Amino acid sequence: MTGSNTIISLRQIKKSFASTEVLHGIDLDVHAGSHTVIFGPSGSGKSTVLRTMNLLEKPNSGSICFENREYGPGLDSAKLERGKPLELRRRVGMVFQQFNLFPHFSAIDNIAIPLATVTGISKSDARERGAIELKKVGLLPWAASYPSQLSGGQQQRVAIARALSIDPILMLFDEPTSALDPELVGEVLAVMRSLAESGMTMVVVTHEMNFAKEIGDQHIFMEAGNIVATGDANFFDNCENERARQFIGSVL
Amino acid sequence: MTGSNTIISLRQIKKSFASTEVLHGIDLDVHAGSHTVIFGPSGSGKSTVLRTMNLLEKPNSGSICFENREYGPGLDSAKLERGKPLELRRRVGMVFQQFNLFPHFSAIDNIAIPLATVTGISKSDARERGAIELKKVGLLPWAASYPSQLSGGQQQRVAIARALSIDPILMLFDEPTSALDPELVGEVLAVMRSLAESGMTMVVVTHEMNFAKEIGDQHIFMEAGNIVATGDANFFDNCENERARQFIGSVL
Amino acid sequence: SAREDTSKLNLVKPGHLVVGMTLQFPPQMYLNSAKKPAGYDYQLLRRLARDLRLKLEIKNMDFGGLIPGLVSKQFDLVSVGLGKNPDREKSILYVREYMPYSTILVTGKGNKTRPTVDAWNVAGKKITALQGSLAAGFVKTTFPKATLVEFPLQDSAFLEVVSGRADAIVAEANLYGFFNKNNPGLLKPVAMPNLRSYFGHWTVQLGNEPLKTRLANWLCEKQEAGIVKAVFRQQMGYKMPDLPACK
Amino acid sequence: MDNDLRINFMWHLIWDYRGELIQGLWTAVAVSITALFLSLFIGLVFALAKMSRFAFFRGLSTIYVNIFRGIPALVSVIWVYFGWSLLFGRNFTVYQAGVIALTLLYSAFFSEIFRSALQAIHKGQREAGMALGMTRIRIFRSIIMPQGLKIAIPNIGSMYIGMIKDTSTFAVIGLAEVVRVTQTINSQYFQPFVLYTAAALLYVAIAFLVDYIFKGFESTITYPSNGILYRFLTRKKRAHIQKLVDANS
Amino acid sequence: MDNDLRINFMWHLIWDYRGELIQGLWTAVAVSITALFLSLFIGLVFALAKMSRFAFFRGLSTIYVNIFRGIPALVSVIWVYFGWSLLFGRNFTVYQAGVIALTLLYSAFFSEIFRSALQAIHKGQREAGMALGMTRIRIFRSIIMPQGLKIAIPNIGSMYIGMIKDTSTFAVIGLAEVVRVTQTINSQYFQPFVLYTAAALLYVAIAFLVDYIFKGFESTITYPSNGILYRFLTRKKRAHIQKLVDANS
Ligand SMILES: Nc1ncnc2c1ncn2[C@@H]1O[C@H](COP(=O)(O)OP(=O)(O)OP(=O)(O)O)[C@@H](O)[C@H]1O
Ligand SMILES: Nc1ncnc2c1ncn2[C@@H]1O[C@H](COP(=O)(O)OP(=O)(O)OP(=O)(O)O)[C@@H](O)[C@H]1O
Ligand SMILES: [Mg+2]
Ligand SMILES: [Mg+2]
Repeated sequence: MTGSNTIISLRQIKKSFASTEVLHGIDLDVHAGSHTVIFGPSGSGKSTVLRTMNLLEKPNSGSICFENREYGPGLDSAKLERGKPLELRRRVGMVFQQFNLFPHFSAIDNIAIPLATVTGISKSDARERGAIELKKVGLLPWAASYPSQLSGGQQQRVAIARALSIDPILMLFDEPTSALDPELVGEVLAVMRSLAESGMTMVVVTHEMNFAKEIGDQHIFMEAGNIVATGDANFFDNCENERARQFIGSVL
Repeated sequence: MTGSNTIISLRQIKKSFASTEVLHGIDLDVHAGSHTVIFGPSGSGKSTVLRTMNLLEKPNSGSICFENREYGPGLDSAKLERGKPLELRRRVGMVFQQFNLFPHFSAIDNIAIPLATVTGISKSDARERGAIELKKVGLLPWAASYPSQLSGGQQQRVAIARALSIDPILMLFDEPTSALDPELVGEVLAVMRSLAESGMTMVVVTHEMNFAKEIGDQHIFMEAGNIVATGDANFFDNCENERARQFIGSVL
Repeated sequence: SAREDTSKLNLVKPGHLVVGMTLQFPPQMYLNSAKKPAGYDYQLLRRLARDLRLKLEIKNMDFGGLIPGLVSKQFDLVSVGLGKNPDREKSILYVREYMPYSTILVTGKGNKTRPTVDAWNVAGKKITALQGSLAAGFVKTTFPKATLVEFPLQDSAFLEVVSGRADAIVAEANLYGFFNKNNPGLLKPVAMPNLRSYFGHWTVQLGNEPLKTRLANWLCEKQEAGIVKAVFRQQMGYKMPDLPACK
Repeated sequence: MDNDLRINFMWHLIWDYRGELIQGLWTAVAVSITALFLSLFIGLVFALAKMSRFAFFRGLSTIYVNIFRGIPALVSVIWVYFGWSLLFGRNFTVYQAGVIALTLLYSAFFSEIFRSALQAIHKGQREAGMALGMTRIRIFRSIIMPQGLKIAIPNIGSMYIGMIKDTSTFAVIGLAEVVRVTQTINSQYFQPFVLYTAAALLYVAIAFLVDYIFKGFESTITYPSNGILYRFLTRKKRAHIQKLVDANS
Repeated sequence: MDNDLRINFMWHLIWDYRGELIQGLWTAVAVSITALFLSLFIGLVFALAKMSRFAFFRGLSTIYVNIFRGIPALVSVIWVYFGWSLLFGRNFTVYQAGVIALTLLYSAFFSEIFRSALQAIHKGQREAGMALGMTRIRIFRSIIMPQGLKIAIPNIGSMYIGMIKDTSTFAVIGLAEVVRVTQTINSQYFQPFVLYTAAALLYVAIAFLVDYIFKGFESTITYPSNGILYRFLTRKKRAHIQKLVDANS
């Protein structure tokens, strides 16, 4: 069911809030080292798909396969061992639109405290790792600063460093730049770009079409809870789906 | 000092918060029917300039001339009669980045209640005017909706209708689209565009460079509390200031 | 008879006699089933007001409010059977004795302590009393080795014994009688002679000598005419011990 | 201690004296409601003082709040009822003294509640009003206060329950509220449990009721509201808006 | 009315009995502090119950809160001290009964305070913890609770002042706190104004002190904090971070 190089695959994922179904059966494979971009109008279900991938949302039906484990309600055909959500989440990093840094921890502790509790290493070791991650995103000098003392772009870079600290094999980004001042977008995209170049598998929901075009090798256009168009790296240049073309036009 | 067709002019405006000076002496003339665009990096003082224009910020020194009245601390050279802030504000409309609709009033009452208290007309007359303004921005069917029931784009259009209801001769916009989902930006820009076409005098702070280029006939680039470059409608194509060119590049 | 001149009596409200009391001690003073003041104190006050041609006005409140009320000139008189001590006399003015009390020692039904002062005056015995009452004073003087615990509400002091936390209570005999009538079989009086008898007083505001004199005279007059005794007998249901003689 | 101690619970007393008990509850409610309105008003004044530009008013408000927040109700009512009369020769009735004492204490609490509620209103609301040319007073009345009130209402409800409870202290000046009524009945029967239970039940019942009323009030001024009361109160306005929509479209 | 009616204010009593008064204050503080910790704990449990997935726990919490919020301290302590003993034959000491009664009442209030504070934490915080693979308990302990506590602290401070004041009611079971001490002295001298003034002063003083302590505590756990206490407590951590920064750059 999952190809040898498939990291995560969604099968027939349906999700309802209260009595409204917002995902109507999503199928999606993410290959190792690939960069998947999800875009589409507001409310189409992009975030919900992404959140389903690390089980922040529990699907009502369908199955998620990740590292030979099955999650979610599952399908009859599936034969894999079932996994616990924590196992999956400890291998998947996520970056949110609103950063969601912990305001009561300094930048380095935003990385170190979760890392220590999740991996069981000492706080002091976790801080050493934190320093390394902060350095990668160029924020080592701000290690002792609290989120409220950082600019939006800096906060999002800390959030990325934090997500990377648990050594994920898959990174999820949900509109990582849309809460930023236009000028600060660049610094975050730069970090994401170098992450993509380093071979990290990424799924990105974004409205930054230029960036999407540049890094994306799998493009997913969603509308009203369905994937209505998919394509490879050339999707933007020769997209056949009219709605997708129209949407790209309005946002670009 | 002010040309015959000058609606508002700022002279040597300085403004400090606590002990930090954030505007270092701004001079700016806005002509009737013109569309002034202010842009520049975050923190450069764009909002402060705009807010000074309707005296939401009181300058520490310098003078504002509007309709033959002088506001602010004033300059020695000025000879005009002094005006009261309320007089100015009742002739100037302002639209904020965060919309700032009143959450406890329906869309029509967001327009009608302030209108009634400011002009002294009856609530019922004010609602009639409200209905007309809502129609102009295409929101008449939502007259009874509360802000929380409207999308961001709709809220901002109500905010514009509200500002227009007091018959301003000058409209100020402070990043009116930057709190909106990319897809909703269009509908607000469309309203602003038709307002510009109708001949309204406008001062707009925005990062939407395409829009700015399209409607702007006076461009102001600010940095660190100073106006460092100004230009006419062709500014974007033949701007000589390097910092401004660089900034436009990063945002476009 | 000619209308008496009460203008020298420093009354709070001319023509009225305002009395503070706590109508929670039947049969001495209480609210009857018609919610009207009743009891020995009230009957005495009624006669007093009639003789002085004053309109009687009762202010009924918790004991805690009576002295503040008197001191702050809200009432002319407090009628609650206050016991006298030298410290209190620095703050209020005592009129004279009108209410005889006898305090008894009351213990739990099953208590086996011998009925002698010595058997009760030992360390470790816990004896309760109404806070600030003369009964509390007697515990201090009669059973100095025992532990005194005072309660602001009379029923708390009884219940402390009922719940077994305290060994006994010193209380006025008629209050015990009343408690026992409503909660029979929980407590029993120790068969010791009355610990002490004392008299409760009317009190007026410090410095109001004219009122004190007038009231004291009236009480003496009625006492000598046997009227006080008769009212007591009728209201309290038993014979009144002799009040101190009038000079 | 003996184990055969039987207490004779005369539960029928609650029924026998229902009239007095309800009357006591009514007294408690009457005093506390009067005090509620007064202390809301005074609390608002001190909240505004605390947010004033003038250090003098801010200081005054701080002192007032800290003093009256700290004083127990018992001490407060004794001072008002007896102390005032002692110092100034002016006598308050029991009812007045209860209202004043409660008002002093709770205006201090309400001042803090209002202050935090008003400060929670985003400053963009005030600025939007100013930009439309509204006067400061108008902005406060139409924009800030209605929104602040909504935030404050749940806390006001809690505090009001506290006010009702505090009236029980006023037995000391002879206010015939629930606890004093039960004490009076108790003095005839020595049935403290039965009677204090009755008191507790009445207080709990009124607490539930107050909670219910305030929740209803809150939902009425929540926007958009589906409360029946809201729909009833705004039916004219809504009809008018509908007419305008129809006429213009 | 004649002016020769004298009032004899024996102010020296305050000084004469300073030992007893301070002792009474100490008792009030001791009882209320014990009750504070207990009711914070129980309040937190009921707050979590109220936010539980299970309707049963939510219902239980609602009932508990509404009942104990409504009962006056006087009634509560009489039930705990006397009622419990009569019904179950188990005697609490005065101190225990005071602590239990206060805990019952205030755990209900704290439950509401915690609930609103915890609900004020943006759900993104919990999600960020989950996305990092933290367990629910860890997220609560390290992320939600520290932030919730900070929001709750000013309200806890106010409530604690209320708790100290409510101990004054426990005079009825003989707890020797300030009001009872003043009543005892008063029954000897009949000097209510002097003594109640002393009580009021002590209460106000302690209210100021509590306010000061809670403000200090709040500023210590504010982030980033410049409080001396904060800097002292975190000096090792900050030195460690500095070392790491230096080593890596
Ligand atoms: N927790 C929730 N409860 C109820 N409805 C929800 C919830 N989360 C999302 N929805 C609804 O599900 C639908 C899809 O939402 P989702 O957030 O996935 O869209 P999106 O494509 O990410 O939109 P956006 O671009 O605005 O972020 C929307 O209609 C939304 O209102
Ligand atoms: N109320 C205030 N108090 C203190 N400093 C302020 C205040 N408002 C603005 N400033 C400071 O004044 C400077 C100019 O701010 P302003 O908001 O005008 O910038 P801006 O160009 O509008 O930036 P942005 O693009 O982020 O909106 C900034 O350094 C800002 O921190
Ligand atoms: Mg989304
Ligand atoms: Mg700005």
